Amino acid sequence: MKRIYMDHAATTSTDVEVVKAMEPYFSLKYGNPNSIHSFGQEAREAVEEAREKIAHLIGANPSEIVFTAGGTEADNYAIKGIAWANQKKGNHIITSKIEHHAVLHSCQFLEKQGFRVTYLPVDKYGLIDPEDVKKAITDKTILVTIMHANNEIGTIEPIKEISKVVKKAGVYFHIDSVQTVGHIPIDVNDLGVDMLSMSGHKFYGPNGVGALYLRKGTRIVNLIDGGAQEKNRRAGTENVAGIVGLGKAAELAEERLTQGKEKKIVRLRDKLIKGIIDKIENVRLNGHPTKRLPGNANFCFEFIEGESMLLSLDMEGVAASSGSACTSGSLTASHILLAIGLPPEIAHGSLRLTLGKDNTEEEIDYVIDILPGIIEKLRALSPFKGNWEGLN
Amino acid sequence: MKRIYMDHAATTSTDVEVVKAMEPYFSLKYGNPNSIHSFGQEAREAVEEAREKIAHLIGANPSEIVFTAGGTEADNYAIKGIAWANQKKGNHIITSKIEHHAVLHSCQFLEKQGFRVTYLPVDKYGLIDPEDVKKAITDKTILVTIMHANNEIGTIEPIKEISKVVKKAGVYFHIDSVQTVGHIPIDVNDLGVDMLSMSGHKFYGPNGVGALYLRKGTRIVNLIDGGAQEKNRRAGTENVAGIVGLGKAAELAEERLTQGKEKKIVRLRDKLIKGIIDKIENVRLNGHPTKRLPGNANFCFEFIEGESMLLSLDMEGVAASSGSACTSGSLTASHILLAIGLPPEIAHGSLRLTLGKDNTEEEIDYVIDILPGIIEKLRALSPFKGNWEGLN
Amino acid sequence: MGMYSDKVMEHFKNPHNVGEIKDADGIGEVGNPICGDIMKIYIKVKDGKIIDCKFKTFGCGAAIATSSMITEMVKGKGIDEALKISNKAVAEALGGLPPIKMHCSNLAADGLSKAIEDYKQKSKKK
Amino acid sequence: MGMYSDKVMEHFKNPHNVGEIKDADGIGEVGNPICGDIMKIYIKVKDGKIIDCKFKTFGCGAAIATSSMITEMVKGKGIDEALKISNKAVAEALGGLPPIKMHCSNLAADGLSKAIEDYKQKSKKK
Ligand SMILES: Cc1ncc(COP(=O)(O)O)c(C=O)c1O
Ligand SMILES: Cc1ncc(COP(=O)(O)O)c(C=O)c1O
Repeated sequence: MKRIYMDHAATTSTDVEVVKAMEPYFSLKYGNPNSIHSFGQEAREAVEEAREKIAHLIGANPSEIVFTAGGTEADNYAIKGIAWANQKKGNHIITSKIEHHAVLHSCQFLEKQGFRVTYLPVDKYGLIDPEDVKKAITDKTILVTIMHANNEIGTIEPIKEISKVVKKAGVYFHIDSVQTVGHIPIDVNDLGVDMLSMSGHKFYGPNGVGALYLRKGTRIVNLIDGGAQEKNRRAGTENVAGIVGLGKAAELAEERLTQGKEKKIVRLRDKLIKGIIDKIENVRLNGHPTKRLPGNANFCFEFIEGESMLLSLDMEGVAASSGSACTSGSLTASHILLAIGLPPEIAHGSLRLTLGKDNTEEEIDYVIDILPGIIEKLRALSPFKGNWEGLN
Repeated sequence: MKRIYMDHAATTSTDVEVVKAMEPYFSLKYGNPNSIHSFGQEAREAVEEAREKIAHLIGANPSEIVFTAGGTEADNYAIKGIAWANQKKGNHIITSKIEHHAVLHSCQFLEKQGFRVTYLPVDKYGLIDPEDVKKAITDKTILVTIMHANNEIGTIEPIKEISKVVKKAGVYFHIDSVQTVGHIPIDVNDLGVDMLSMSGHKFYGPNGVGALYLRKGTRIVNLIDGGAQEKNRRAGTENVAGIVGLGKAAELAEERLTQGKEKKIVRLRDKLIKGIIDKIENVRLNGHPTKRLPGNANFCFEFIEGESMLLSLDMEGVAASSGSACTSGSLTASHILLAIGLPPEIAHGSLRLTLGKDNTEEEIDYVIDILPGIIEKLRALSPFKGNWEGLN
Repeated sequence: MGMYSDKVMEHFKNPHNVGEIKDADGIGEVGNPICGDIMKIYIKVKDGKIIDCKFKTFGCGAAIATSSMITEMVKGKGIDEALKISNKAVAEALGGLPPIKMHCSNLAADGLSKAIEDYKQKSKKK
Repeated sequence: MGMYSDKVMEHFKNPHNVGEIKDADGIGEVGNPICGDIMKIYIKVKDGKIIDCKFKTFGCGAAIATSSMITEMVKGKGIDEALKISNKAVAEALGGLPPIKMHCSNLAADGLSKAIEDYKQKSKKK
């Protein structure tokens, strides 16, 4: 059976060119970049070259890039680091209700340490209102952290507009760009952000490596203490091969963006959305119709539950994801779907199909073809028929 | 020119078998282990298999292994996590003066947060006295963190003896085993420790991946918050390939240890030490003569400085390291060499040669052969001749 | 490979006894839409024996498979015997469930108990 | 490749003017053993011109190369001209130094200044 991967928001395959770039740094050029000898110096060069590529992709200066072990660490570092470094100035942080757990749980950790956090609401599309940010800022606010685009429903937030109100108030602004870096054009100066998190495995780089863009002059305390690596900003022997892979992934992403390759993905996504909405009843699209990530399609199918859809799709060779409780290891449906106003029983019936650079027209056709049958079969098992009657 | 690598304490090459084991998890089996579909499930299996191998190497239960991005993160997690989780019980931590910066700087971070830290002295060999640990414990002590073996001078600490006094006091005991895992036999129950840090790139695994052994029931707060990965103990999409590599490295290390392969390294090390001490004047061996890591040889050559030795050796194809200020990016000589009582000017003249599994007898002969000439040449440049006269 | 045992997947793929029993002697409903699981178990009883059992389930793979499994397990059993079937027994009959599913989606035996209770209530009234 | 420029490595490999001048007209010592750098610069002066310059250095590659470089730079220069040589100029003549070395091992010009000062003091006494 052909396997079709439509879960690119969860992780992407590592590009074969990326793997090729990494390979010499395992068993051949394996020096520690902090060593003076030639083994060390060749590793050091590779790390700095990668730093330049990452910086270039987002319009930053190489010295403003700090390598991390992924998006989660970058988020933790930005949020906790700013809080610890600026607590004399204030103890208030602003974020939204639809952030990734890496951000939400970092904020909750800080709440236990005595910080105060405002969780802004979103509209039915998942959009944050810059006016709400403005109203939430007090003289104790030290950080605003908002995601660039949502991992589940794909909505792209109005970062530039939010930046205006945040910068006017003289507050640090961090964005979680894990879902956008490499997928849409980004310029940190144009966006007006002080910090930006990214993660390699979301744009065809390796797992376990990411970066935090840290604008020059930003007051921050380390999350991971130890050696003097990364100019004393992030300790630990550098993941040389991983960093080289991240750099290569950035280079390839920049090429694709320059060539407008994401347009093909947008076209396939729109075809997928139309095909599903047209062929299936009691379905809704989640997220914004146009302000959304190129590859993201997210639906709720009423009267059935998400995991059962995933299993059924997997049996037909299609890899997808869902915001149902059962797929997250928690007991409640996705906080994101609840935040856009969906009742829990509907949120449990969500299906996320996220396309990548290698998905084909045929694959889209196949999914549009098989999905109606799957939904029908599962609905036949459901105690709800065309309405939620009987639901207490 | 043949290149000879004798800096295995800094980092090791990734074993080609490890790289082979990792390869499928980049571009083929690239799923996110948290995904329900088949791509995710095959990644999940690989992660759990690696966990079993790591656990087996150190006599732990797989559920007690938490993957991290390396030794530094594991140290930070253990120390900060225990401190935050147990601050109601007490605010006192005990460590030593010769710990790695990952431990020392984590402790210093906690001091800024209001914790109190005792830094125990060591004797001239770098040994910690269990009696000193006992005396330092108060009813406010919540953690003792001591390194298993020192990264610079190779001294192996009396962990079992220290454990006895720590456990008697009902205090958590963490050891930094970054330099020992895979190099000497380890059993966490025999040693009597609650936590143990390891790092892949120190035993022929990949960079950027490590683990913390966390004894069941240990009260700890997360360092990195976010998703529910690693049973809610360490967030972030798993570095699948890296974890698989770490597992394979553990498996190979266990094989070598079972076969007693480290004995060859000990023999070469002792030959190297004897050769150098016999042929060069005004040199001393640092660390304990027998209680030391199989691969570690560390010397001080008087009247010359470490970096100049490294450059000279590098010109002859030999990769080594030093505890001189110039090689660490700091302004003072290694805190470890100072802690064993060396005056700074002598500490600056240190040279560390750390052997690995692939070093040969010929390589040892070569180093013994060329080193006297290098030392002689550098001493000819030195204003000090056979004594430190004139040094103010 | 996969999070579920083969037996679970078998029942998920081809669930047994799906449907309602129009003139059921007992109906049991368990679950919670917040959790994403609602099971409805229908039984038909004759001479103290369960002669038919059907289900409808809104829920994950484990919820569907356990529902299907219990309908098989009870057929022909006396109601007292049927009451003894535990959620754990259902999971075991399926070759085990992932730990995370043991508490949340493994409710079919509770649904059956409720259906039997409902039957008992109804019989009393008669 | 490498942390140092080719020029630095050249001077490190084959340092110029190593040694002491027994009857030096001025000697300058800079550096700090705590830092791991001590330079001794010896000069011979004739008619206000530096006619010979030698060094001995305990220190890293940068310390040795800058010492070697300055001994080359000053030979034949008038002492006032020689005093104008800055540490920065020495680093530049070497094709640059790594940033971390700019402040700590780049002291040769200071050593030379001290040697010239020493010479001036001694000449006054004569
Ligand atoms: C929006 C967002 N933030 C953060 C993360 C965490 O990134 P990582 O898994 O690399 O730690 C993810 C993905 O998991 C994400 O989608
Ligand atoms: C004793 C010791 N602890 C901790 C570390 C840090 O490990 P890593 O570089 O993997 O973060 C090292 C090596 O750098 C070490 O030698």
